[in-house]
Amino acid sequence: MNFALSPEQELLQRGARDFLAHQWPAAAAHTVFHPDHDGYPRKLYENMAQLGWLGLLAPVEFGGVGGTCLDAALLAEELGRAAVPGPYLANTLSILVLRQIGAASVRRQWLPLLAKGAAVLTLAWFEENAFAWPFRPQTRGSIGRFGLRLNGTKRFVLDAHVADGLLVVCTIPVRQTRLTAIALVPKDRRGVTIHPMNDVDRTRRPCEVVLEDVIVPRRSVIAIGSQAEKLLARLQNAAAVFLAADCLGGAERLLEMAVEYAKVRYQFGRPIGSFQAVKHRCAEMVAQIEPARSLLWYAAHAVDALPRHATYAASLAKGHLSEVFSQVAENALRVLGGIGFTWEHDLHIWFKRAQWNRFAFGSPEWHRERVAQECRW
Amino acid sequence: MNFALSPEQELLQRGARDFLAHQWPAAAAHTVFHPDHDGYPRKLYENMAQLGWLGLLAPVEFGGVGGTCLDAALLAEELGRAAVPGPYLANTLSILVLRQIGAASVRRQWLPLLAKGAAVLTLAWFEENAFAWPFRPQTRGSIGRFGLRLNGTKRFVLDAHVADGLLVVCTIPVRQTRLTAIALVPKDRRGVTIHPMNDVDRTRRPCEVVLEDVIVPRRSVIAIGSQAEKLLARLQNAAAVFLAADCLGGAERLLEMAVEYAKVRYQFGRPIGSFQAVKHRCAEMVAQIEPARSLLWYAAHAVDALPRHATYAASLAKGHLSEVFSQVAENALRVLGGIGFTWEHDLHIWFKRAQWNRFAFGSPEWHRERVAQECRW
Amino acid sequence: MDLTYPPQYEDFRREVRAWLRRNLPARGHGLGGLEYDDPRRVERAKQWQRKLYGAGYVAMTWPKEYGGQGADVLTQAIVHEELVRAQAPPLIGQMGIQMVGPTLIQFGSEEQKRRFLPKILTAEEIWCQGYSEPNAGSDLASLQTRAELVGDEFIVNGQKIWTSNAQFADWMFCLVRTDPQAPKHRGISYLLIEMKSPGIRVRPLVQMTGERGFNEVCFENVRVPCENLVGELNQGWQVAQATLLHERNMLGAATTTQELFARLVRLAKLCTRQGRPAVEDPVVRQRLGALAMRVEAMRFHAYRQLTTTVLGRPRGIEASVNKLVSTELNHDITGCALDLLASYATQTSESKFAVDRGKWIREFMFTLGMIIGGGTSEIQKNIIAERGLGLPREPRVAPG
Amino acid sequence: MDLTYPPQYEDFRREVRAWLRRNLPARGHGLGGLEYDDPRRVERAKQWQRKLYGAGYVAMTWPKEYGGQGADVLTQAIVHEELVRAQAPPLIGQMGIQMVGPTLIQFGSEEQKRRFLPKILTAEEIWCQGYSEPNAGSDLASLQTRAELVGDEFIVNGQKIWTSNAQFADWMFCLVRTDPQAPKHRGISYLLIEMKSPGIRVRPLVQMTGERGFNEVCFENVRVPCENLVGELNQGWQVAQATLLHERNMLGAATTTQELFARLVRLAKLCTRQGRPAVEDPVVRQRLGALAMRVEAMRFHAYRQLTTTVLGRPRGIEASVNKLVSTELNHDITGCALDLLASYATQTSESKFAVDRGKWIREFMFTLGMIIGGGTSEIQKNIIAERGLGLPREPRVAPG
Repeated sequence: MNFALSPEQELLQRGARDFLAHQWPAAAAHTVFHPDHDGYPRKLYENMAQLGWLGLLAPVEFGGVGGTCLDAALLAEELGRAAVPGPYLANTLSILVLRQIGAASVRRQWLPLLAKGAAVLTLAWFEENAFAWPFRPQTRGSIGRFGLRLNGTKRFVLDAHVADGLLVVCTIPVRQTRLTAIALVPKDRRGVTIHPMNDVDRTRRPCEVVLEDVIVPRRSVIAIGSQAEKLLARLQNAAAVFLAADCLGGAERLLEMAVEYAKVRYQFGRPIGSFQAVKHRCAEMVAQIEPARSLLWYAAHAVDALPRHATYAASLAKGHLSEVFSQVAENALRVLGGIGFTWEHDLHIWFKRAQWNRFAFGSPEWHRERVAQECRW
Repeated sequence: MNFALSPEQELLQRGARDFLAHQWPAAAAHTVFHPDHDGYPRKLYENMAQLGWLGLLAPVEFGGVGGTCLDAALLAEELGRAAVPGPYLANTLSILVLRQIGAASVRRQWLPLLAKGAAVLTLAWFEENAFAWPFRPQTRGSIGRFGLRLNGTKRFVLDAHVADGLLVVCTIPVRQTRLTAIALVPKDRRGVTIHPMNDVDRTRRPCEVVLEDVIVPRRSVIAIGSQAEKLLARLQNAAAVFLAADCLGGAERLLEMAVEYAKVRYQFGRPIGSFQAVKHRCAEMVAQIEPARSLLWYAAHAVDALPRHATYAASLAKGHLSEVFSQVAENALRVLGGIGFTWEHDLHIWFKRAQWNRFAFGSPEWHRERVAQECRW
Repeated sequence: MDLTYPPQYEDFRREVRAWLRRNLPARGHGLGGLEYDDPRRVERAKQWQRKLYGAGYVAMTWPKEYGGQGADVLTQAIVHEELVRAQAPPLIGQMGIQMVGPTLIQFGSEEQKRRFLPKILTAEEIWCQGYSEPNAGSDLASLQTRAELVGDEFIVNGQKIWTSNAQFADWMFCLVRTDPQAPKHRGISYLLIEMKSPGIRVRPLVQMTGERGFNEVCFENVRVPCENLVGELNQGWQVAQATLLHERNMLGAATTTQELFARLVRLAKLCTRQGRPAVEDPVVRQRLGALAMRVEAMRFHAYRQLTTTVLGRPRGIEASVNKLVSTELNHDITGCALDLLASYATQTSESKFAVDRGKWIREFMFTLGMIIGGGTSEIQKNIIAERGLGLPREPRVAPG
Repeated sequence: MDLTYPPQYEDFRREVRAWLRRNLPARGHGLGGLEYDDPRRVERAKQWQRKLYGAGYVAMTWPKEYGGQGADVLTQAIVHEELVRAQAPPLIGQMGIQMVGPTLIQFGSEEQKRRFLPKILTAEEIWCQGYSEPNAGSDLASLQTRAELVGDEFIVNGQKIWTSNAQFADWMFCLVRTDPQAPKHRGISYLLIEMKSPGIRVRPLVQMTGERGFNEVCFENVRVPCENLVGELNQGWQVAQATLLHERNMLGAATTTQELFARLVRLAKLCTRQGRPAVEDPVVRQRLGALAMRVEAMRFHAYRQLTTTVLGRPRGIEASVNKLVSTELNHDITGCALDLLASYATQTSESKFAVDRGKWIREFMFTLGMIIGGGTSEIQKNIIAERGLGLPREPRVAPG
């Protein structure tokens, strides 16, 4: 029984916090709200790659660190705390796919690139229904003379506009039925069109990807049937945990903002933090955040090591932490008042991230229902 | 457009408040928690009868006042404020039944008695499923040589232990089908057994009534078929409104208690009401109670005068006010702290009444769903 | 109790409705209160108010001699209700009509009334409010903008913030400190300042929604003739308080909330869950039902207050209850909408994937701004508890 | 991160479980903490603690020389977990074991340790807590019960309230004012008072649940030998604070909450809605799901704290977070149960119509009492904000 981070994990987290405080201060996060910014701060990503963060989950033989989901969640928490934009999540989830497939050539080709930040891969997974599982893709592949032909419309594809390749979830006809498959599609392939899905959270860049008679070689299918489905199920849990971690980091950042302000803002001759209306609001945030952190650790650990509990734990964590993050965002704004409502202030960056996080990879409501199902209620 | 009480209504309400402050102070309400008290303070009821309250809804020609449901709701609010026990609600609902039926002899026999408080009638309406509508009674009547034979088990029959008669909701076979009917059964009839349903709210006395081969004359059926069903539907709305009014009165009383205490209780050298934790809690109660009062007035008025809106309005009012009452009860206890948690203090009387009110005649959840249905969502 | 309007009022309502059908600017009129950046929009908004005024529908309760109709509250309420129902654009002269106008009617000199009131109605002169300062938000009475009486002029120095519409307003009604020695509530005066005066600098602030609307306004030796003082010198706090208690158009607010809720219900019918309309989901129904109860409570509460106003009874702390209840409720309605939209909730108005043109997320933020602005929910609770319930104020702070 | 226990601990857990199977008092044992009115029940409760102590399962972390086992925190945690899982009756000597015992170990003289600690474990001496007073609740430090040192005795006068178990306790650990001139936190001492002392009067208070348990305790010239002072004179506040920071058996609390929640789920399977188990109703599932998240967060938070204790890291404000979170959560669980039971929710234990013997409504009230007692949620929030976040305290009140 040792429910604590290892010294290495604590080091990773502390290091990430320090690094991002310097390399990605709030002022940097503001820049992605400029209309011309593509949401991918390459310089930052180069440094992140050097620190091994981009390859955290990639196997060592491909230039990665071979870390655990708990490691990645701790890093995700810090990225959330700093509101880091860009394809970190897209890449990390892609690595989780690639590290579990059989096709050695694909692994050899892509994993080192991803680990060193020299390429971006993203999952073209969801469609009109967004993050609603159980998910039957409408995107269809058919095998013909020239290879695999893909047709369909993908939505909420993270950072597709800066990606080099797409991991397209589709169905492929096999005998009488259609099997779920994942196909790797280079983005510059003819028939691939990308539309941005403008989100108020400019630190995130979901896209629509339309596939019209896109043709790729047959060997682009990197997983099929039950293998693909198991992989996606696992991915879903990992994504939920990473999002939950991001929520935790964001909530902490907002709490800090609120507390700092409450100490220095004077009204009625006193710091506003001496008024119980403000003081208790801040205390409630603490009382929400601290137990939620423990829940997140458990969920990340479950994804790593307790497969039978992973779905349950991931839903607990994502459902709860995204709710906590939205509530903390709301409360922080109430503490900051007018100043927090301005574009100039940092708060809105996290406030908007909280809204995106709330729904991405399953809303609180959706996860509560999934908890009920996992408990066989 | 005149959304206000008439001078007479204001007089009724103010009069009732003054009268009950003297005739039924909290000390009196405490007495019904004595194990031997039957929950029917007859002396109080004699005075209430003299004031015309018991016959408020009875037609003038039967010794009543011929009042409206809004009048009765205003009175119910005051009874709630004073936590008056006894068969007021049972009688009032029975009067609403009797004043709408055809059988002149029954009306002549019972209405004057009810109006002067010389008899108690109660509705034996619900069964195991409590207040869950739509409601198909399982209690069955059959017409035989000796009259109507009744078999079944009724629950949540208010004050049956002190009633003289029961208005039993049952089904009666007519041709191929069974019709809903209401039969008046004297309580001393053979085969009627009454079991108290001990409730933490000792100001209310629901009972179970078991009917085993109870035989009454055929003319005991005072309403049948669609007439009975319409009558019960209307009754349901009226009951919901009276309960909502009771909630309003109770919530006001608790708010007063909390505010009084917050002014005189000193901690840390200040009245606790000067701390925002307490102060804002009290303000929130006001902000809940005041708009809810307007909603109640509307609902009572709708039951009187806007039949197409009555169900919608009654559900809005009961659902909302019972929720407000429970929340106010919770908040008042938090303001009062330890002292409010004792048996000696008045608070628990209303706290428990709030719990009973929450569920009687439909829970908040049930009414929310009914609002949805009425809106055809 | 009577929820019907007398026949002449119903006739009037039909008249208003017919007029609106003919005269309402087309949808997407771009006349929303916070989109006045563009001078052409400001001009169009002024035209709209002028048109409405021409029809006799603006500030109907004001005395005839100052351009009003001397109408009763019910008539005015009907107009408010119909304007909201028709989704008419807000009035650009709102601040003048609701805030400074009634103040002048109550406290202004005859000259002030004649000079200012008519142009408020015709939108010839647009007003903004100079109350908040960087260090005087919730604690408004600690404001520091100074006005020194020199000769027959006040010399104003200081800074105001969160000033809506300052970028195009012609006048500001402003609270300034005229006696720095007096206790803080007793050294404030209520001044009318022409925005074209030399020494005024307006800096727009962008809100978290990305929209402009708020401004910082700086005063550097701005000269204001002493005739522009409203009420007595150093009595400005009392003047401003009285305005806050003026009729707050509760019915308009309630109708706005009803419309917002109606839009939510439409959204719930449009969105799907597991392939069925969301409105059929029991969880959604519970939430809508609970909101409906609060929406309807607010509506009938408005009727009650309307009646109270008609009957001339005291209003008490109702303005605070209304502000608290309505802003929190509006925000909760928008929060429910986000949950219905789920992953599409955060799509902006520029996105082709946005539902209802991205309004819900914008209003989710905007309604939170309304909770914060104009006296936060906490300030309203203080008022309700202290003035309404007689709970003790915060004790004075011991020095040191 | 490792959620398994080392093999020797798992062996130990099996041992505890087996022992409990053999020795647990029968259900309906009447040993609930608040039902000790009957002297026979008190006796049976003492027997139960003695038995448990005999097996080596009480206060295992205490040093061996005072009757403990010198065991590690993990071992103790396993016992706590198993006791809750087995629904074992609470220990009648709880206050001694959790509060005064650890205080004596930290601050007591050698004589005090030898004199008192062993009898705490064997339930030979039952302790109660004399902290709150009628005018010192949330503001505990303003307590007024006086103790004057006269010769080698303290003479105690005053009144305590909300004293659980005073009706049968043998000893009270008590905060008394020994220097009325000093600032309020600095004139308090921590005293051990024998309940049989002449001049003590105990008056039981009935709770809103109808149960006894709390008492008022009056002191009239009660003589207490000065050896019964714990720590230094006038240092009682620091002594008491240190005890509050002692391990609060978070795992026990988390396990209790888990058990309560498991009972709620069973109830949801039992109750019906529209003829189907309530647990199938989407609205109920949402509510259970939301509670499950909080319950599990608390559980893993307890594991985290357990690990922190094992590793000897600082605990900080966790006691306050735990108290706030666990009591509010327990209350919300019972509130959900009432909604499931609907009209049957309020049936008392005497009613044959009661589900689960009327426990839910009793616990709904009881859990609200737990929110209020032992430092209200508001007090915990003050502590979290002031000590944890460094937010400023309430300013001192200006005189007058």
